[in-house]
Amino acid sequence: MAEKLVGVNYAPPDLRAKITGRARYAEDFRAQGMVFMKLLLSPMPHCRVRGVDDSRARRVPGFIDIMRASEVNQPEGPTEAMLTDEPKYEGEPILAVAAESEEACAAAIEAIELDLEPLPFVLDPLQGLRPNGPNAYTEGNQFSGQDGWSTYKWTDADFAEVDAGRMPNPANPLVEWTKGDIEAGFAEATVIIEEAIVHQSVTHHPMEPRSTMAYWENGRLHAFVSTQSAQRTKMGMAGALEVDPEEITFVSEFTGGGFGSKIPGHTHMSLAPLMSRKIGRPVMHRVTRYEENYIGRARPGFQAWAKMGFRADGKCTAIDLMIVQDSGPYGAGDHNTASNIADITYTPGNMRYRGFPMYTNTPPKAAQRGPGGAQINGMLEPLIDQAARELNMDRLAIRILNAPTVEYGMGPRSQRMTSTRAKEALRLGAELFDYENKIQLSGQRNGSKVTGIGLGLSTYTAGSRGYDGLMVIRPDGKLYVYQGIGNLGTHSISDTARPAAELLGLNWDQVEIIWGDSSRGMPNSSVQAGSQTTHAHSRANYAAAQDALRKIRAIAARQLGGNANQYRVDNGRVLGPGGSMTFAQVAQRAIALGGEYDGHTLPGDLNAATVPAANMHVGTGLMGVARDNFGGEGGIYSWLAVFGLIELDVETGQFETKELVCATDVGTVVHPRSLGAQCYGGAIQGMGMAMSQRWVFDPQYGVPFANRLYTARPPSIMDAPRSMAWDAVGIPDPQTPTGAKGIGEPSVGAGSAVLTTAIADAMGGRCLCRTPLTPDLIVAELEGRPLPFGRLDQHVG
Amino acid sequence: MIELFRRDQNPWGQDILIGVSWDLMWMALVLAALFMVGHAIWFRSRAGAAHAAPAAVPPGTPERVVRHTLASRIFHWSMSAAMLALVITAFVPVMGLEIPAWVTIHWIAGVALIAAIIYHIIHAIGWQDFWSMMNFGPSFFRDLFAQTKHLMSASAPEPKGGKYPLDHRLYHHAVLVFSLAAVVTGVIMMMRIDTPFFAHNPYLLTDETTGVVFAIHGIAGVMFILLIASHIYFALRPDKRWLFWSMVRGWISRDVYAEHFDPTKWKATGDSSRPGTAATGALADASVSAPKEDA
Amino acid sequence: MHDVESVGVLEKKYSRRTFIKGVIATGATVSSANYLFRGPNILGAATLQSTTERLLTLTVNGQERRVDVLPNETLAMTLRYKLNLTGTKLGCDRAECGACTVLVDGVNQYSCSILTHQLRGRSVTTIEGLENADTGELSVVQQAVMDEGGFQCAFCAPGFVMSMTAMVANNPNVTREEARVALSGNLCRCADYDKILNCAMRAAELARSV
Amino acid sequence: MANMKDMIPAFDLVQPTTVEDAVDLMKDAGDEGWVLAGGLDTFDWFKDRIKRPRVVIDIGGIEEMRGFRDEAGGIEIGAMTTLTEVANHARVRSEFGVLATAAEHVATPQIRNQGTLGGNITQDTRCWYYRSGWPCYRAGGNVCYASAPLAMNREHCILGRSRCVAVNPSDTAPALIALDAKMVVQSPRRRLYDAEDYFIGPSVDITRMTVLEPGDLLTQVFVPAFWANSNFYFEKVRDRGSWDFQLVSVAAAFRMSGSTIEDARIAVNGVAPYPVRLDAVERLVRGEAASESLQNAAGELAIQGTRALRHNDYKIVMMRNLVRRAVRSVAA
Repeated sequence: MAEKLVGVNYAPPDLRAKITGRARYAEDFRAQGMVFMKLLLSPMPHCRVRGVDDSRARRVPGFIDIMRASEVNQPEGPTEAMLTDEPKYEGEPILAVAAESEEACAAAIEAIELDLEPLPFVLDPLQGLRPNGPNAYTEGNQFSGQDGWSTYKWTDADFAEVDAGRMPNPANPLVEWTKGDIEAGFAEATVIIEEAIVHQSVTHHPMEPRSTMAYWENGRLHAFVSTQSAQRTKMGMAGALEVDPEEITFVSEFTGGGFGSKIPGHTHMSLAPLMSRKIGRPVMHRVTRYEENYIGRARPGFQAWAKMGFRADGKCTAIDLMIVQDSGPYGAGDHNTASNIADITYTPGNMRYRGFPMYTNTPPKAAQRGPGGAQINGMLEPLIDQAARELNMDRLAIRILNAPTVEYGMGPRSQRMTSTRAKEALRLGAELFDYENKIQLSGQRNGSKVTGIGLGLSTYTAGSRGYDGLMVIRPDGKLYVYQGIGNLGTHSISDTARPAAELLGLNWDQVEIIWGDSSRGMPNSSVQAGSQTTHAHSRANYAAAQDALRKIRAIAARQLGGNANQYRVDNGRVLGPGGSMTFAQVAQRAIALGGEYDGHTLPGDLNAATVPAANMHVGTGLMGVARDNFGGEGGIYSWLAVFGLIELDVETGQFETKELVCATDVGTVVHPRSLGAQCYGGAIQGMGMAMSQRWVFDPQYGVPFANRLYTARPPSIMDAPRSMAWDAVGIPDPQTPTGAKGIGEPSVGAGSAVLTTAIADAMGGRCLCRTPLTPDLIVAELEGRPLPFGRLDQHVG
Repeated sequence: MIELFRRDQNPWGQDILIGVSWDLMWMALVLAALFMVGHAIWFRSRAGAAHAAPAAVPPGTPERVVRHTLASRIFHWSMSAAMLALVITAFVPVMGLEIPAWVTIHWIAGVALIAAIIYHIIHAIGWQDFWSMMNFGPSFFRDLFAQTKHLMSASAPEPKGGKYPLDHRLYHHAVLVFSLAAVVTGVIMMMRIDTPFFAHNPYLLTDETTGVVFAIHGIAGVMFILLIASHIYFALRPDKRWLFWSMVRGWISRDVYAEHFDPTKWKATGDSSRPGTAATGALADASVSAPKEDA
Repeated sequence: MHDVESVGVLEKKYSRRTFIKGVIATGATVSSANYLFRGPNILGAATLQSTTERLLTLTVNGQERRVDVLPNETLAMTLRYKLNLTGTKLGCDRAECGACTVLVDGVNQYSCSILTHQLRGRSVTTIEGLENADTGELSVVQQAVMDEGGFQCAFCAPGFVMSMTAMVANNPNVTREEARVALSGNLCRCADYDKILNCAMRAAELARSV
Repeated sequence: MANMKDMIPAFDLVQPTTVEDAVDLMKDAGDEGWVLAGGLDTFDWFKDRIKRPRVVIDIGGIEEMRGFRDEAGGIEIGAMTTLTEVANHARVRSEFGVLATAAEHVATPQIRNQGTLGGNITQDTRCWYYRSGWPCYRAGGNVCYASAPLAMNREHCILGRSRCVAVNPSDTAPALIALDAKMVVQSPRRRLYDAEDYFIGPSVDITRMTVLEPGDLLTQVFVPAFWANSNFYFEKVRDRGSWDFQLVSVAAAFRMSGSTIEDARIAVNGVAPYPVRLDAVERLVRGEAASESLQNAAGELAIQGTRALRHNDYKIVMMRNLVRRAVRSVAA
């Protein structure tokens, strides 16, 4: 029997390279004659470049050339360009300089004299809504493709409500949806909880800054890129450079994290190729951490009001949610997702959502692991506890009661899910955490330390459908799986091949994963985001494996006689009534047969992008290639229930997370260790958001100060929980052949929730309802000191 | 190369003025020293120069002619103390010698100076010969001409003036201009530090305007190095020492009055509050008349 | 003799009192010879030649490497761009992430925050130097990571592995809590800290059994 | 001139091997010189291209500035001794535990492996306005950005402000004050400073954190035996368990006679531009037992005269609580 691959731990095939220094990330590539490129970043949060005097720069020894905004595509409306003459945030790239060395780049950039006209800027989106508040763009603060720019403001009366601590009722919300009857919902409620909420923006700060190296050779671009996705990023780069994708050799073997900031690559990855084309030399664009802070994206912050009604039995009957979102200069969609996730997590049946995405002159926002969901789960969970407290209900019971089943439809269109095991996850987690006993410790004081129990529920998308799988069994008897997805550390490149390999009855050492280099063939793939990949590409590879299996059996039947269906595969052999063949023999046979067997003919429904990839391997062995036609209906969402115990020191406001327990619904578990790592890692990221990571601007000059790691404060190993445990419900998703869903996203909101609820619990139920919950805020609250800033102020700390 | 101003980049990378260069302080000190040495040499070279004969003293001129009332002396000395404190706290730290809490001393001295100035203005307008000091009419230019002539030519005697001779008036006006400049800019600067008077706010003015304010304050301060140095120099010079004593005691002797003043322009009065002035000791008289002998 | 020329700017600036021409002229002997000469002792006179001759011999992963190094060059830059040892990563270049951690005489340090010229006479070990060059055998720490399936994106991994290497060398009986402290100078944004600690404990276990 | 960061501008490097030569080189270099010790503060300035010395004097090769020397009256620690060495040194651990503990709380292991005791106490403030290269008072300009009405000053001072509101970031400084250590400064004249006098506030010189002027070199730290084996307390409150500077820290030494505090030295950091010795609190607790009322009185006395900026009111209560806890540590 071949080994079992699904649900079994293994060392990913790229691990050895990662710990011996052989793994090459974008900045590790070199080319003959390589020169460097650096960016000149805007010193002002909003300005117009009136003039650039580069005469002194051009005399710097080693200087090669400058690239200006006029040389790159300038899209209309609030869309990011690679370089701009009207920077919308402090740190936006104005121009790029190439020189023989980085030192020369730096010296040349310093020698450039800029003539800048400062323009009004807005940092706090709520300030931008004030009647005479500043706008992020000179043209206004709202943009639509049809009507162009306009200006949207609230009234003084609205702000009187805001200033009085109430939810305002502004006219013409920018986004609005309702479901059910919200009035009736609140009328039915015994308890109504209403809070104003602030969630800060958080820079992604993946470990690897988004460096790029590029050169052109005989009209062909060779690009070495830091990106989450691979094949899709290649397509994006081809679009940005207006070249044929097949004229790009795209390399992204390893990526040092992205968390949503490098999904289809990123805007500035195309600068090195452009500069290289301009100067005819290989160009290394080494992005520094400082630059990463600016061009590296951030999660949008929220200023929100939530009103939730609960029946006497604890059932949530209505949610009225309103979010003002810091969209940065180029927009973000988090708030919409947040509204849907609030609905699906607490199943009120009656809900109104009003959204106000506001452009600001702060670094650009983008999806960050659980975008929208992480913010809203982290911020609403303490409100659930407030309701439980007022109703004198158990905190777990109220969550189980309100958690959805598969019957509940999400959002205004009541979208149904393929599977929903939220209640099961909560029960599993409670068992693992020993909730019954641990909850007794809540509020217990030991010296200056108080125990707080945190719990929360979080969900996010976990799959997508319709991509292509490509694999070849070569005459060496091994299965070569060609992956078009990226390799940002989630182990998807190998995890998604395991169900396929298992289907083909192969041991893991008979499987080779090919990834990260488009010259070796990348089938049409999903972007590596939204926790889609485990679902999407275990399906796509499964489809390709089914195709391969069909062909193997057909060849066996042809060769050995009998009915193809009577043949089975095991240990790299196909066996059946006529005897057996090795895969090596099958591969040779496939090459001899040609046609569909070795890829000479391809299925007609393949994506156009897969065809060239498949063509690279025509005739090399038995090809399994197929589109994921498994179909399915409804959204694919995974769930994470989280439990935690903290000890809060009431004299210092510091706390230590003693325990963390994650229980997840991800359908079938493909790779347990990796799943656990996703649960913990995401949770700790969420905890970092809740407790330390920040986003601070000087209001006078609009300049961010949390612009490096020690001021941005991502969580360190000392901040991680002292003990951690996880488990999975393990009920397969019925709509996917592998049963597996993704998990990356929901863990972030869960981690945030476990701290926001635990801290509130340790503080006797008081919800500060803002993040990050740093020692200063906690100790000030405990000592009854006034908040040093406005209740809804953003970007402070 | 001496730099006149200090410039820097504001947080947006724009070039801004932040104040005067401290090279100017050293320059002022050097200039003050050069002036003193130059003046001493010049004065010696004019040893045999013409002198106007002592004026005929009108009958009834008291033995002790009151030159500075107690009120104006109090003003003068309190202002001097404030000025000295200001200049010392301003420049000594720049020279590298530490004065703990110099900013606090500086602004308190500044406030004292402002108080003294306000007192002085009221007192001058209400009780002193304000208009003779502020006279910029034809006589001012006549005096200016005569004084210039005296400086240019050894044969032209120093013209005699009223109570406030031209050089005193010019000095006063210079002090007035620079102290007002220093005070006005100083008050604006106080908004950037912790004082009981203002809510601290560095952003009331733009970066560039702030730089101009600091530069004016700095220029005024540097000018005070020159003014104070020359003032002390003259006060200590033997030929002018009577002036110093007059600011200490308030009066000058009849002889000094006759020698240095034109009784038609300044009608001498005695100290009505002290009828016995004539009986003051000989030592004082000797001191007062000493310049005459030296000269 | 290339005395005055090779001394360049420094010669003019400090006058001959502060260094020794003989040392500079003899080049290769400088690092050991400076104690032999009278007058002010300057460690590594090659530094004094920095404006012209910057060749330096570094011991990296047990090998002597001759390399041309600027006075203002950090070890991370020398490793990555001069010696092509790209396993050492630059995550922040500010001693704030630990991805660039290497061993200097067995002690873990941030290679982004040390000048290469400060390493004269010292031995540097990078991630590339852990594997047995002849047998390909992994070090105990590397083996532990393989056993435990450590790391996600692994951009931090070289740094963590170097810190773990120093840690197990110092104390193979390390507790999980001590390991946490020993590794607290390395940041993992994937926050795979639990698995990293598993690797650390496994590494200590392997180290004890060696 | 456009903004650029992350590349160290060129400089000449000199590597003296004796204190005498170092001081000599420093004198020659004058304002254009820069002393490189552990480099953690230095490279930050260099990489931000804000400080651009022409000459860097690397004192890492001066053996006489490294290590420990047992002396009759105490222990002398070379300024270039690394923080790891300080934290691990047997005698420091056993007799002057507060210093070892403070050294253990500095940043991260790698920083402690490289950072030196001298560098830790002599380092510059981390006020982010100042460190961003803004022309503030401390940088020779004419404004304090951090104390503007809406400025971000959560990590700034509550005591000792004088135009500048920055704080001293050192962990070991308060411990050395609690131990009544002496700083040995060579320039080339050799001077001794009491630890608390080594640090100066902006009212004395707004551009410096310590008495060191260009040409001065801190060579040794002498820890007298007087406070050896006292009851020590050290605590540092910070946002993250690693890397971060203190929000507020406290270091204290108590000489006990039974349950009575015979003598005490207490210092806090993170609250002023210099580490603050709490003489008044020391006087208060002397001769008393560390009862709850004494703990509270000590805390209240400690925060007298504090004044918050917009965002740092919390430091007042944090400082009070830490002083309380320090006294509580010797409660019966």
